[in-house]
Amino acid sequence: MMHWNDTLISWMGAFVLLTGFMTVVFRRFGNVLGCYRLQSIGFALATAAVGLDLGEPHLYALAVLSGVIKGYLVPNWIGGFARRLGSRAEEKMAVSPAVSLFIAGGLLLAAHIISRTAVGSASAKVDDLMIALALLLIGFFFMVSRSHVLSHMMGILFMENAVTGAVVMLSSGLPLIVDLGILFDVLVGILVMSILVFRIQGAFDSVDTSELTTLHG
Amino acid sequence: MLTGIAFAIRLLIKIAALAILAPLIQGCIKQFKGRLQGRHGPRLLQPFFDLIKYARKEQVISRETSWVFSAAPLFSFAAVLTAALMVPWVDRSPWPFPADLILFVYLLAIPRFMMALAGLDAAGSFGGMASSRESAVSALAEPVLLLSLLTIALPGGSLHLEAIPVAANSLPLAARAGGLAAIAFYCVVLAEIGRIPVDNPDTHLELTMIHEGMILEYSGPLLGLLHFTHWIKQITLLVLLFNVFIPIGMMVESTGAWTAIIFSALIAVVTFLAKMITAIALLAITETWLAKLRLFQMMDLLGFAFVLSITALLFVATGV
Amino acid sequence: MTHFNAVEGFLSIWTIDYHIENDRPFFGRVERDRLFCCLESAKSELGARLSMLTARDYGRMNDRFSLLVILDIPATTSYLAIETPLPDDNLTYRSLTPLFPNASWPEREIRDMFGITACDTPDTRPFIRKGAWPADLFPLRKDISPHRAYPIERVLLPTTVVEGEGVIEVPVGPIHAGIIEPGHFRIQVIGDTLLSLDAQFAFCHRGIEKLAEGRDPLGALLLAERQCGTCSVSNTLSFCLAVENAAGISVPPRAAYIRVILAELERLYNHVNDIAAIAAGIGMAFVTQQGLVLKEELQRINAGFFGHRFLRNVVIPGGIRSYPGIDPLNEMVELLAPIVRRLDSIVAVAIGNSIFQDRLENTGILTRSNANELGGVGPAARASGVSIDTRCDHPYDGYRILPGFDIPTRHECDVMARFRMRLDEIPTTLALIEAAVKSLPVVSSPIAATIPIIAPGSWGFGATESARGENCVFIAFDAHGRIDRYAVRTASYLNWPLIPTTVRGNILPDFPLINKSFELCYADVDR
Amino acid sequence: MILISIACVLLFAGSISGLFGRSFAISGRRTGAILQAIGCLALTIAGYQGLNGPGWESVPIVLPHLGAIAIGMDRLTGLFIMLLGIMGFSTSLFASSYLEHLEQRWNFHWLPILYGIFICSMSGVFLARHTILFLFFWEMMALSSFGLVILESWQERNRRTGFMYLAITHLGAALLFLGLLWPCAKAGLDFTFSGWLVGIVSMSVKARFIVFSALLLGFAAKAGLVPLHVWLPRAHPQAPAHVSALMSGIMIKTGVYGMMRFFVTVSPLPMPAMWGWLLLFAGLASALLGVLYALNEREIKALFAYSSIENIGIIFMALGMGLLFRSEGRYALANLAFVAALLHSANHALFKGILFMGAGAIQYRTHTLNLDELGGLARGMPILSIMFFVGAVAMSGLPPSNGFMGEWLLYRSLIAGFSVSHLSWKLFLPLIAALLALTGALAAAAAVKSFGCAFLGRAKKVDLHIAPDPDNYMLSGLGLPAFCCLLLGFFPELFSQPIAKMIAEFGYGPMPQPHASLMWPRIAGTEGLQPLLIASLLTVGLLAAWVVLKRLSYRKDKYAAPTDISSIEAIRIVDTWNCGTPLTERMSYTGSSFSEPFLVNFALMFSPRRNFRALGSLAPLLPTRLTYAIRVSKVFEDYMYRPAIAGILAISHSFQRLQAGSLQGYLSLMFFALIVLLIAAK
Repeated sequence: MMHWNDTLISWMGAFVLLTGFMTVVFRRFGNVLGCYRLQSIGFALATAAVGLDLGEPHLYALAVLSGVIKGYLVPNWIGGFARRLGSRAEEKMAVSPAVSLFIAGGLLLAAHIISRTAVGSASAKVDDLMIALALLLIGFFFMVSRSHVLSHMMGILFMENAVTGAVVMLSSGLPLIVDLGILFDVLVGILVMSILVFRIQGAFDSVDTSELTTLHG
Repeated sequence: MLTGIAFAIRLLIKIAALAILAPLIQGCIKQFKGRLQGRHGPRLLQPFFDLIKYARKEQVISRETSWVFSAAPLFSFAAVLTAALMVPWVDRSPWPFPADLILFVYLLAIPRFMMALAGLDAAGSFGGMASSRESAVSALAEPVLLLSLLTIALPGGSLHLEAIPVAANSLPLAARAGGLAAIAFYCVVLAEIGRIPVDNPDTHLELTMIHEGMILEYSGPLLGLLHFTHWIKQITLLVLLFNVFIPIGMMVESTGAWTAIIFSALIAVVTFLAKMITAIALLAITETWLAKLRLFQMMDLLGFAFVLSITALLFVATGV
Repeated sequence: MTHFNAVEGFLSIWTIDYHIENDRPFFGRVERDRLFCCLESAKSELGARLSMLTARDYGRMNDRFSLLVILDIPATTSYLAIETPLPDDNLTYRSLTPLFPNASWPEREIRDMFGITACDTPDTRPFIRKGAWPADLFPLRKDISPHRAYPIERVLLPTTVVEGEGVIEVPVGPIHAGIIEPGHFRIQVIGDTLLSLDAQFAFCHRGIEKLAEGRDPLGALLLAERQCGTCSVSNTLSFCLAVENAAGISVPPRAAYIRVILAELERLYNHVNDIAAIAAGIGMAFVTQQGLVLKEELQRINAGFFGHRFLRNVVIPGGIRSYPGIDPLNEMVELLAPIVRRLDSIVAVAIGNSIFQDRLENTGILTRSNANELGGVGPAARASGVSIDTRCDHPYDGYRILPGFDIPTRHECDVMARFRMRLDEIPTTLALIEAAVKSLPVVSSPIAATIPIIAPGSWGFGATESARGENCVFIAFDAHGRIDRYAVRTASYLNWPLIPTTVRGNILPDFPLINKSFELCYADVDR
Repeated sequence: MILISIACVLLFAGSISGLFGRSFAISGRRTGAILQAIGCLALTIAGYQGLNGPGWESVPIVLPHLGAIAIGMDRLTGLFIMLLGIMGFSTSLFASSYLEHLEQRWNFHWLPILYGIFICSMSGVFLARHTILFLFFWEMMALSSFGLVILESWQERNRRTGFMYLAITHLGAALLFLGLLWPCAKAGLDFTFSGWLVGIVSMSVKARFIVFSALLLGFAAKAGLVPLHVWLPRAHPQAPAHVSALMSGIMIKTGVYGMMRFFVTVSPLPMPAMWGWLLLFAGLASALLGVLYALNEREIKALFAYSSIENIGIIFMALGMGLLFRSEGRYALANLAFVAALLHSANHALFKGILFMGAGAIQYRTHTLNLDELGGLARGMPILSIMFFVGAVAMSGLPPSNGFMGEWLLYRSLIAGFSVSHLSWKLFLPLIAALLALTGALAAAAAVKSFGCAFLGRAKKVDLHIAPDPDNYMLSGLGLPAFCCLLLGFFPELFSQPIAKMIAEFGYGPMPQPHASLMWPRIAGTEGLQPLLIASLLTVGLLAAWVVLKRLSYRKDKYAAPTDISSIEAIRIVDTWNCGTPLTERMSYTGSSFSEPFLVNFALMFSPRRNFRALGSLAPLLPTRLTYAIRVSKVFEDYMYRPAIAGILAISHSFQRLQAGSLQGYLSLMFFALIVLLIAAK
């Protein structure tokens, strides 16, 4: 019988993977944002569970901090910002949702193979690494398959989530200051990107990158 | 001889329970859904009254129909009943009965096949429309149904439905694979029993019907039989969902002291009822919370369920 | 006044004789053979929109029939009526459909009811006649009694089939599974892909126009009120405006404000109902049920303050019959605000649901050019970027005096735009009600002007904005002050032809949703 | 041996009527067909004996250089001969009436001749124990079926189809020549099967790979495995229905027979797992593509032809599973998979026979096979519809039909692969099982489409009054396989036990126990189906519901006078609900409309291009004419064959340029050739 926080970690792993799959299905920005919110909360819970498992109090702090920032502040921020841009449904999906789903499944398989060769198939960390790697790849695929600038931003956020998740799962977290640094970095990144997006919209009347194919002086 | 009699008694008890619970659950879902929407909702026993009403009505049959029309409800009923008897309800002791998982999935395909034919039989476009939609939806649902159950059954090595929980020997829902497979299975259950977001059971709007479209031409006792069949299918799938993924409280083997058996049976029945209440709440909330998906976005929902069950399979295959 | 001069110049060129009076539509008489060219020029020079096309039977020996075209000249606040006498031996005219595609239905109807044929029209099928009376009998002619019964046959009109292997037809209606009015939609589909739609109506034609003939205005009022349930106020108001127009009177200020309140109350409960109906179209039961609760509350307010759930029996020619007084009306305004707030919270649930968004967005796109060419009106047209609203374009009653209000438009053109359009209009409606109640004079002035004896042969025209768009009434009186011709053209009649252009290429299960996003009235066509 | 000779004599006797011209063939149609049917009966008995009893081998002729031309009978041959016999018997009976509507053709007399040769050559393929003889019969079979396919050769399209068939079948045969004769040559020009075996054992791994690849391609081309399937959906619908039934039922199974004979029974050789995976995935691709294209077909016979590709895919999946298990040394499971392959071969032969003959009967009565034009036949042809229904149920693999029993075994063996501790096995095999379920559901949809659009609803362009049930000959031709389908559904061990014995005789592992029908109650701890139990439960449920309903339906109305007949049976016949409008035949669902949701869902596969036009002067608003057309792409034809053919044509064109006609040109060519030769010879 697994210990209950093992179960929690295991569940949260499955849960964040689920949110990863959901992101590629949804055409609509609001849903993607919702997925990000859920995923961040899932990661925060997993972090807390790992902290409990290892008795590392700084992981609790990280869990609370990242839960609040990435599960509440950042999505709200981006949501308001999307409303101001007046973005509607993401209509131009290069790949249909069903096909993207199967591609995401394939990425999971690839992640499994990579993580097996990386950690060795006997290690218990295989699955955790696999999930994190799969989320990273799915985030990247998400960026590739969409043309909206906001989606690109979301893709980066997903990848960041995956990276921090992998760090926590694999090495029980770096010193708190490093994690905080990463968090801060993300916040600044979003700030810069959001300013850029407004500039792009001002200049081109569109934030669809598939229309931004010619260079402007 | 003794096992034969015991088997017959168990069979009869199960049939009686089906006859009572299947309409009752339908009534509960409708009532609860009504409450959630701010209505009073129909009476809990309304499905029984409906059945009695249908039994008393005369039959109105289209002149365009052939033998398929009358045969389809009978075939569907027989298949669904057989499938329903295969699913363990309160006890996990071996059932002297081919409770094979693949057989179960294929038995559930019989009503779809027959009703799709019956929909085409009356020569109207609504029936045909519903048949073609049902075929398209079920084609996507069937692999997920099989795969999500397989992910739970495979590690144990047995494909017998009552052996699945025993083989897993713990709470499948607690593991990653079990959780993902349960979500996938629930998506398929929604599609199979024609509930929102796949089909709207309350509509008779001509152009959006799936299940209601196929039974549009039926009336009187045959319509009653079809509804009853559908309710049996509904309760069977719900029981399967809960008993496979949360096999808590089920009776294991009827050996030991007299009182112990009675006690465990009592516990099993109570947990069973609790599971059913949860199922009712789950369905009613889902139906109130969601709206009907666009017809061709069903592909996305079922594809999502399929990928989830593949992921579950990956976890199972790697043995975590 | 330059627009005014332009119209006058136009009339002087094309017409035999013309009249220009204040507060009445411009009127001109045009020869039959010049009619098409005249309208062509009106369309290109004045930007005219076809508002109404009908015919008259004067019942005399010579020059018995004439064709009546009423145009909306958007640049002016007035309409332009053009009458064309037809020779008795040759009741034909050149079809106006190539010019105004929305003339197709009235042309078919005129052929059924008067036996006046449009030449070269693309659609030669009957419109009203469904085999219920012989083909050589024309009910709106004066020599036909309204009280004759004919054996009814069940006949469906032929439809344009889509050529191609495997294409099938889906008939929807006239008898539906739900409690819906009788309309027949013949849909050509391949699988679930909708290829074309043919809408057929008038399965329950009641002959209201015929029944009104020979009645006095108060007698015909009952008919106008009961033509349709949900547009009762608007239809009555149009009727009263037409009668007042013919009599040359205007209503007292109190009546004018109360009429605005009534019209807006009607709009309010209709919009709430339409919002619930759209949610029902995608099976979103919670929003549907809650929306219907609000609609019921609004209708109870109607009944409580004006005595009728559909606001009947209040508007009469010359003014209104009664009203509850200022204090109760203030109380009513306070009751409305919380209902609208609750509506907002319910709608927020719907709009926040991604399935809801997915179903509504990009579904049933009514392009702006289609809406323009087919002369769409009301929220449906405004949701496609056509800024058209009778309350602004041709203000009547209290709308003339109330301070300016904004008419929102949207540009997404889809079901979601039509859904949001109704939401957008509700604040305007509330503001109008509030402003009307505030401006209501306290002094006890009369609430209805007396209708003088109407001059023989005079006619009037009235147009109001209902929840679905512009409703028009044309009334002509005979020598005894009784109604000689009562012609109605409602918003539904103009907007129904929009739907086939909207649904093409959508999937079949979305058709009910698109239909509900227009939420048009069948009874207004089967009048 | 004697039975085989009798069969051959009778089959040729039946063909004699064709030898004396068309008019004689017409008058001798029935006699000839019945003679051939009796011949097939003899084949059935011979096959039954072979399947159950000891085999035999005999050498009728000994030729110089080629050695003893042997024929022989063992269980494997017996199985296929028996199937051929059953199906031949049914098709001959069927043909005795069915051929009537073909009598107007100028080349009618060729039909019985080619048909006799066709059956004989197929039995020759199964019986041959000598590679040259095998290849001789193989070619005979190809040529006679080619003749049957191009009988309607006055149409250019048909001739092209025929030549395409001939081209692919010859390509396959050429590969078979390589794969069969090279090992024999290695073994010192011993052309018997045992000589082939000796040769293959002595070959290097690389050479063996080439031999097996050649054999696989040759047999797969005959079986119609994707991507070598393109000929099948064109050739099968074009032949007369009874010939299509034999081609789909038996002829493509010669590929399966060849695989079993040369891949599975080669005892000492360990086959690498690669072959298993290859067959498994090729089979899966065939199954999925076949059923998807079947769904999209509007012609019944073409639909069934694609369904044959699907079923061949399923059979090859089972073969692949068998080879996979063997490569792991799991012989018991491998044997189970082979049983699945052979049982499904038998099942497919039976139900596809019903379906093709049913299509023939439809064509015989209505002169069309277009599902968009048919409909409502079930009321005129109730018996035919019931038989067709049995076929459709078996095609969908629903219990308790024989189709389910075969597929169930395949599922079992796929899922049993989970016990092998390779990740790829654990991951891919359950996934393939799920895709097999997808195939099954799609096959059910295709069956609904074929049965529903032809027999139910309303006819679109066909006058139903001229479509009563066909005569007893045709019905009995369909009835025999229909009966066999049900019989095998209830008692699959009738076939599976001898097949299991046969597999066990290959010498690997224990005898598989595929079905245990009559276990009551279940023996504790066993996994398995009890088909008879399922069937009886289904029947009990059915009967119970029926009895209750009958009681309710015949309840007397208490308000009506007792003499009123209508009051006794409380059933009222009315029009179909059509929203208050009269029902027209345009409202009955067509095949194209039925499969439209699949086109949308699997758009990636079909890439449908729709063309909808609204015409008229006021076109988008008030169109006066509307047209619709759709074109669906076929992956392998559009992206593999067409470019390949275009490439070959381009190359040959460029070679044509060499034929410039100028003397200097030829001389310089010869000069270059000389130089190249000199360099090469150095």
